[in-house]
Amino acid sequence: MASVVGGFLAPHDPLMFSTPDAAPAGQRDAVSAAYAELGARLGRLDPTAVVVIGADHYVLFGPGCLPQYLLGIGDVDGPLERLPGLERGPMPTNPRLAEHIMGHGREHGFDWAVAKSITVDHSIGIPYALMVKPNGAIPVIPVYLAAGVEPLVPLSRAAALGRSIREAVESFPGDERVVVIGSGGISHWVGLADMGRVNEDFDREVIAHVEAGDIDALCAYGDADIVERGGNGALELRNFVCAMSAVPAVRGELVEYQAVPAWITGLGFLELVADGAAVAR
Amino acid sequence: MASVVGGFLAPHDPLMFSTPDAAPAGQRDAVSAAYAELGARLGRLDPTAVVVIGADHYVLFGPGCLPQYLLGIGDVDGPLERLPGLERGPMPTNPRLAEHIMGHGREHGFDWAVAKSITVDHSIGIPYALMVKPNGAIPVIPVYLAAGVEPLVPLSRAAALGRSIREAVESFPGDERVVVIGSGGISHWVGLADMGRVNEDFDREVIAHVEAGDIDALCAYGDADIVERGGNGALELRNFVCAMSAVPAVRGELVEYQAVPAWITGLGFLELVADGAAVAR
Amino acid sequence: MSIYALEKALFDLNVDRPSKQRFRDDPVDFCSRYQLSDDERARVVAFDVRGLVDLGVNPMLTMGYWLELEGSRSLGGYIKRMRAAPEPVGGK
Amino acid sequence: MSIYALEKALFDLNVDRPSKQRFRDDPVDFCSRYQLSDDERARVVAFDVRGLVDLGVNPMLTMGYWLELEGSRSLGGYIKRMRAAPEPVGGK
Ligand SMILES: [Fe+3]
Ligand SMILES: [Fe+3]
Repeated sequence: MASVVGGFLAPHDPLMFSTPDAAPAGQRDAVSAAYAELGARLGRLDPTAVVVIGADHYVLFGPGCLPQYLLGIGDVDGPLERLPGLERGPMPTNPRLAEHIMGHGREHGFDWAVAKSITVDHSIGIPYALMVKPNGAIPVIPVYLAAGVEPLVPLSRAAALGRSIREAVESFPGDERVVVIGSGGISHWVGLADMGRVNEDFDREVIAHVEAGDIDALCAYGDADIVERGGNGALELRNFVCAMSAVPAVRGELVEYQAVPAWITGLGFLELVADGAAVAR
Repeated sequence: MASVVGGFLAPHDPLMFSTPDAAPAGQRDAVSAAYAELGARLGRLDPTAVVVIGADHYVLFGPGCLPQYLLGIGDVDGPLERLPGLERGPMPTNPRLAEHIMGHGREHGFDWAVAKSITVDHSIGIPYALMVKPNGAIPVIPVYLAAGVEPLVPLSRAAALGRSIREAVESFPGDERVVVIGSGGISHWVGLADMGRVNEDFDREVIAHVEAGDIDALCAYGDADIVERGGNGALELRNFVCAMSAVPAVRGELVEYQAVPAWITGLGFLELVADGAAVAR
Repeated sequence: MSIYALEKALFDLNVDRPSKQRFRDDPVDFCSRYQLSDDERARVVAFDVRGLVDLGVNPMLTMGYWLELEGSRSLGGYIKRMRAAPEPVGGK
Repeated sequence: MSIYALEKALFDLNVDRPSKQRFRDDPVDFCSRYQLSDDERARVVAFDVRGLVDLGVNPMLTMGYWLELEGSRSLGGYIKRMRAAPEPVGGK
């Protein structure tokens, strides 16, 4: 039976690429090591496909069509942004599995918008480059949630969507082993006057909820409260609860946390461990 | 209480504007008179807002983001296409009502994609120009269904969405009188070798179902059957069932039908009469 | 290679002004920006709309790019082309 | 006139190459293509990102257009501008 065998939460901070030297060497090294560790753990899960849940930063979808959530069912390439050290190009795909997730969702009340061709942005391109690609040509299935552009998808709906992804995978004929990555920073103020502020208290609180697998606690945050304490960037918590909900009986394991004001973000790296499964190590 | 006070089904054939003289004068006159009659009936319903349900013709939404259904909640202008005799410009809107339809829908399982600014295409621009605008500055709320670009929204889902629009209107504080227009040709083959064929038998069958208010019969058509008998353009039946479902206890009244091969389309003009209400005449 | 690449190329030719100009200037070069097979590229360049629809391209896209870019820009010409056999171009 | 017109103008400046060029050539003329008030237009032309965010524009758009088009193209400059008071431009 196809199943979701695990997942990860990881940031997608473009400043790691555009101004790598702005951060202290210790933090830089810790962040590099964290991506490498997550990538290694991902490889040991031996996935046949990776669903990466990103957030549009108002560059992919314009004011003429803003979807609540979107699935890439066809060609995928990217990332859109030209960032030093980040290669741009086509990514391997699994259209049959992607179409199955679409169809299963639509039969169960999730009217996925879809992309037949998509050039993903850095929110999918960075975790793909640092965690997936080093493990070989594993197909990627991109998902975008309305996490940065109003009207936002509600946290509870993001969680329901994650469950739908899991149920879809579990009803797919075959032996797919699917890993889900929720892509997002924790506290960060993007384009606001507080840009550069990081709120470690908030970040640690979020991390504790992830470790406990407490999706309900995360869904209980109000958006105004998130923006107040974690900045508009922390609205990407949607991607976390969606990914967590896709992993059966999830609990989180913290791999690394770095508060990096120079990169304007609290960076959390977690593995989402399925069921009572042993942590892949 | 706000309510849906009635509706209409009308075509949006651009050839009426680009090659008016291709059709025989008798048909041309009948079609003009039908739009005028529908416009007059619409005016007598004294609407405060008009929801127009159109179909993307693969010019508004690209392969990077194809929504199942979309609502215009902000600025509206158009039409996009430059057609002789069809003015282009901003249209009056009612953002509060549009946002209410969005919010109500999302609370009830309809995850509307939205447009904050949209330049509508001819599928909304033509009925607007010929039926709404002559009655003054009545706000328009554009809806788009995936009726021409795969993956299509299922007919039954289009019907459910229409019911959701009705329930949303009925829960809106105030005295709005909403009219719903389902925009679409009946049989037409768009861009296919059979372009120019019209299947009057199929068209009359569809019209009979509309007259009877038999949404279930319309939803029972398979897409392959629709394309076989009515062409790919007849997939716009989605717009019909959505509009019908938005009108309480609907029955249809045929105002005009013209099979016009020169304009490649079977053109049906119907009023959707609400409840046991007297036909506005 | 993929119906999606073909559909993206034709969508761009329908709605994107710079893409239309690039195609007018050099259709083969325009096509090189998409992951098309030789056969697919040849059909796009030759306005083989019948062959493209047979491959699965949405006919609104083939009609739109014909009307925008084919020499005659005529609907009659398009229908005639649709009713003829597809071009027997080969290639991978 | 409408936050949506403002957001559309800034979105186009973020992603659309011809729009960027038009803005570089003549920012007032670029703005004339959108239904903006005099005050809104003045803030767009003056890169008054703080004022625009206060009006409700998504800050990813203000940041993006600053980095694409403002002379310095620097994030530090953007943050400094965000922390200053908005321009006191008037107009309807
Ligand atoms: Fe982000
Ligand atoms: Fe149509």
